[in-house]
Amino acid sequence: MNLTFALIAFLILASAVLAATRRDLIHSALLLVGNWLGVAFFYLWAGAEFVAFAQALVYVGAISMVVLFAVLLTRRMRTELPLLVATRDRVVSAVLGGAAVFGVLAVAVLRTPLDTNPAKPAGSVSMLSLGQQLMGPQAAAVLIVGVLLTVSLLGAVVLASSDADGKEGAP
Amino acid sequence: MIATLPPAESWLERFPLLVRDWITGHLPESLGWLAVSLLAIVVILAAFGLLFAYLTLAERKILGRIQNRPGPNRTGWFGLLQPFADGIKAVTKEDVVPREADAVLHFLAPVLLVAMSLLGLAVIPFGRHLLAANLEAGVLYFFAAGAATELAVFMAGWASHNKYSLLAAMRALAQLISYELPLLLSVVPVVMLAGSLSTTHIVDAQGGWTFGWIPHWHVLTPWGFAGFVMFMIAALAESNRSPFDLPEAESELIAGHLTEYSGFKYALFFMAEYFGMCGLSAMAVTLFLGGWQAPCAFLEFIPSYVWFTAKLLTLLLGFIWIRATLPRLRMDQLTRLAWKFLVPLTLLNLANAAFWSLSAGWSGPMHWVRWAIALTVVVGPFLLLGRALTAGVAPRTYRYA
Amino acid sequence: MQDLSPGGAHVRAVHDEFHGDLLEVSMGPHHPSTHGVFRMVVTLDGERIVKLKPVFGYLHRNHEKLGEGTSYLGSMPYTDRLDYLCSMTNNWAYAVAVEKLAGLTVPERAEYVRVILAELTRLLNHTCLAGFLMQDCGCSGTPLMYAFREREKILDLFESLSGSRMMCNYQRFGGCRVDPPADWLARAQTLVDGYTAFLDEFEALLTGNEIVMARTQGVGCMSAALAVSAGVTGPALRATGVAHDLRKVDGYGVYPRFNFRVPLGAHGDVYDRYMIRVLEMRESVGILQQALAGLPGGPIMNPAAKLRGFRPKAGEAYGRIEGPKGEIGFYLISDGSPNPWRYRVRPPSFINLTILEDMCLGHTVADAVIILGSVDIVLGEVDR
Amino acid sequence: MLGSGILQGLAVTAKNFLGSYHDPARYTTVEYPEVKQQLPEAFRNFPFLVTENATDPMGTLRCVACQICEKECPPQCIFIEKSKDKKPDANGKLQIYPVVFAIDTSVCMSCQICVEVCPFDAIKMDQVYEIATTDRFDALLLNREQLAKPNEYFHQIHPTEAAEVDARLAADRKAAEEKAKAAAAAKAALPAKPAPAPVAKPAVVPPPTAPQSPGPAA
Repeated sequence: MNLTFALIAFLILASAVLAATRRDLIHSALLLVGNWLGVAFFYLWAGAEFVAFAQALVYVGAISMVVLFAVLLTRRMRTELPLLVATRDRVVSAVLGGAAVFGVLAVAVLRTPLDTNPAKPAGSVSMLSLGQQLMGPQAAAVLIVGVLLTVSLLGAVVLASSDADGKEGAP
Repeated sequence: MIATLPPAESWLERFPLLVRDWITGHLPESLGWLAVSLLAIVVILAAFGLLFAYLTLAERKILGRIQNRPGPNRTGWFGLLQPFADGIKAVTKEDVVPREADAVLHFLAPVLLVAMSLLGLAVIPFGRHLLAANLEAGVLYFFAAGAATELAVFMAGWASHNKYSLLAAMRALAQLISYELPLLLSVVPVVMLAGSLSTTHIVDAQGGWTFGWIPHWHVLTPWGFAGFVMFMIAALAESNRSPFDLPEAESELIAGHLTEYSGFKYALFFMAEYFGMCGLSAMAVTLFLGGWQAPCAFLEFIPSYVWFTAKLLTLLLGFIWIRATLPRLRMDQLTRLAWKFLVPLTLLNLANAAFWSLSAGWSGPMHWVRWAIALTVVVGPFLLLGRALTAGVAPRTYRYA
Repeated sequence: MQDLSPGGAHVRAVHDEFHGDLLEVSMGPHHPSTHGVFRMVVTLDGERIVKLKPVFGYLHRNHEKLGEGTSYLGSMPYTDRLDYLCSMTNNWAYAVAVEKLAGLTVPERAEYVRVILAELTRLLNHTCLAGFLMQDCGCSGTPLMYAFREREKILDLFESLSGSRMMCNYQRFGGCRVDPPADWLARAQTLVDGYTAFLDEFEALLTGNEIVMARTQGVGCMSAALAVSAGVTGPALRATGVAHDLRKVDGYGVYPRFNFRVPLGAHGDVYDRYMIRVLEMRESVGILQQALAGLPGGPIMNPAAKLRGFRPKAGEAYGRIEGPKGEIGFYLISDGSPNPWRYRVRPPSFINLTILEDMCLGHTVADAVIILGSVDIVLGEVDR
Repeated sequence: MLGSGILQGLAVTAKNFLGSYHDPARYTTVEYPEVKQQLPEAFRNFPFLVTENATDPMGTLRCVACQICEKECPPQCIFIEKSKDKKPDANGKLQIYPVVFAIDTSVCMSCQICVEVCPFDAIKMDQVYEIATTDRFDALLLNREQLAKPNEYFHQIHPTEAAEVDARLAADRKAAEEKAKAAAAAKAALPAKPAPAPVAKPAVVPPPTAPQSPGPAA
């Protein structure tokens, strides 16, 4: 099983590194999709079937489209993309930003009380219990996330429609 | 299995299992699981490969007959060897890759497309005992596997470096964003009522008959019928079939994302389109048409996989029939149909299904009230939203000079 | 990349920083829905058209210059090849011009036969056009095949009368080449009797179809003023509500004897153009019934007409008729020699096509295809 | 209601699907190489030269190389070279004959004008349509040997017109004989007008009551 894990880790890391270094935005976006797929494989490997499929469905199926759409709609094809010089400031700020995100995530993971007793492997979480958890104890979190997404969606609609009013005359 | 099991299953019903056991019986115990998996893969590939081959022929024949012409009839008896002639032609044709194309993506797109459209078939229960992978989240898996198909269409369009293909790629993206949502939302009521994402449970939940001849299929309930129709509309869009074949659009974009493909890669796209069509139809059968369940109690002697195949073929013929009849929608009309019509209706349908589930205990005259309410929730919004959608579009009367 | 040259005054500012790059797509000459070798250079903003430049001439074959070097009779088969769907009406328009030039009269029977053939041609052309239009809309061939099924029946009639399905070369100066025999007339009667049923079925397939209506209504609108100023004729003009039908205006031939109406549209969009054609077909069926019923006897050719050594006196003439696509006219100047000194065609589809950009601006690529389809062009006539 | 038009359309296509199995008015396809459509008598495709006698085609061509068709042919696809000498035709009369008579079928548009202008009924429209060759140059340039086809063939493909032409030619011949006889006998009487007016010829179908009547102007 460790070999599988190593392969998945390699897939995730390699696609991430490649995505970050590609000059072609579309390639980067597609590599990002590969990365997300790798994460989905990881979930599958870890036994979280539902989360894995949800990850694939949402990220590979939908988010990737949004990213690609955004890339295409900015209308800068790869030939016109200026070659950005990797200055020291850029490198430092990128590393700092990445480290900060990593730090937050690491602290969050480490501070969560997890049962890591290898003698007693956690039984696979059934979807029913997952749903009950989300609708019961965690309902507040779900609601807040939902409201946040709705607000951002509405904001996007408002932004887009104000543009459309002036520009689009045809049916 | 619920109480729908006949007391003793006929040997026809168990026939696939017997064959499987006979084959695996020749192998050592340790290789058994591998053999079973491989067997499932081989059977699905062979069965759907053949179905694909003859579906192309059937489509051309039926399209021909609908258009009052014979269709392919030169290769073999009634043109029955036509798919193989087409296959040989596709394989032996030169594979042209434009110099400017993104060679890697250009190659990957058809491969990814076929792979992804095949994956979904693993969770379809083709018969009482015919299921490749019984996953707890089977329905979710199916849609997760199918989600990447439009991504492949986008890759094909973008990698071709052709203006028409690029337009097709944009259309593919917009179409996917629009139709993934109604497709999933129309499935949610089924999952809600079955209380499970497992395809076997969903089929089992539709077992049994009232009076022995009215099956308990979801399609025979108001919410189920609405869900089925909306699922099929979204499925047409998902599988890029007419009237939603906008990425391909031969009269506008020549062949869209396929413009720069030839030979075997083109055949792969074709194959993927039919696999996708088969997969979505099979899912529709599973979710709404009772899967492999027989329509009447006395018809149970016919094996379950025959029933499944019959239902699947009926839906596929529906795809062909619709293709022969309807013109193509425009991109903005397509997205409008999705967002202003299908999404609200699927959401309402969700509420309708919830009501149906809660009112399951109503009996006597309340039974009729239940039906009346559920029908109103289906028909009312359909009429209202339909009127809003087709506002300003109506048959006209003309004056004469 | 984008020029704001003449004709682009109504184009929205192309250099719009916010909108960034525009995509210039060359649709045609090898495009499945440009109806031949026609090219549209389309500038797209997303899928929306901000500029459209029609490019003609891929099928130019010197028709008018050839006409000046060929005898009057020799140009007749060439007119078949202008609008190759409507050779009968092309023949007639040319014959009208030459008859005017030479002062020939046409026997009554020939006039009736001409009306019958012209209305059959109208049926043929409009049926095909509707089929092509729906093909452009994305139907998988079904309306087109139905249209062609009926067209074949009309072409069979043409073939058994004139010897050729499309290149009929049937009209002559002062009459018609062949007198239609009784069994031919009976076959024509059968076809005409069955045509309304076909139209009903065709309309059931398309006219009320929500997708067809959504695709065609409000698309490619043409105002009556624009249509008149651009010289648009035929169903495209009548779809804008202008009552201009040469069969009524000129009353040429024996048309004044028939009772028929001219349908008029109100919006001038693709749907109106389609519907006007369908309604015109129904009127044509009525004309055909009347013409077949009232067909008189007598000679089919004016005996004074000469075939060899035909030399009209010096002068000029313009003959026009209401072809299925609009006013098809021939302008001839004779200097008394066997060839016309000047030979000029007024092709309806070319002139109707000149305002293509005005109809397409602001619509999408998909619309441009059906707008082009609804104009009803035949490239043989556009490029000549 | 939304969808009613679509359902109506589906009904039409279903009707046509079923109709294509039993209704010949719908299913009009003729499966070409096996089944060939009955050609109408008027059908025309490429000209041929009429010979009176199948055993001696070059000796009995009706063509007298008058070159009218060459002049009138709109795409100018006919090439004729007159003979220097004269040979007796089918009637025994001495005539100029074409040494070269070639039609470039890659140029010919089958317009029938050569047939209409020919005063001797020497060139007629054929009905061949399977004319594909592997050589697009020489094989499409037909010389007089390839163009010559006997009068019986003309009778086969255009029976009505051929009968009418034969009747007219017989009448002409008779008139000519009478004229010659009269000329020999009296040399004074004015005989009937010899040649028919060309405009009269295209009347392919004679009135049903008189199937073998000569042209109206004869």
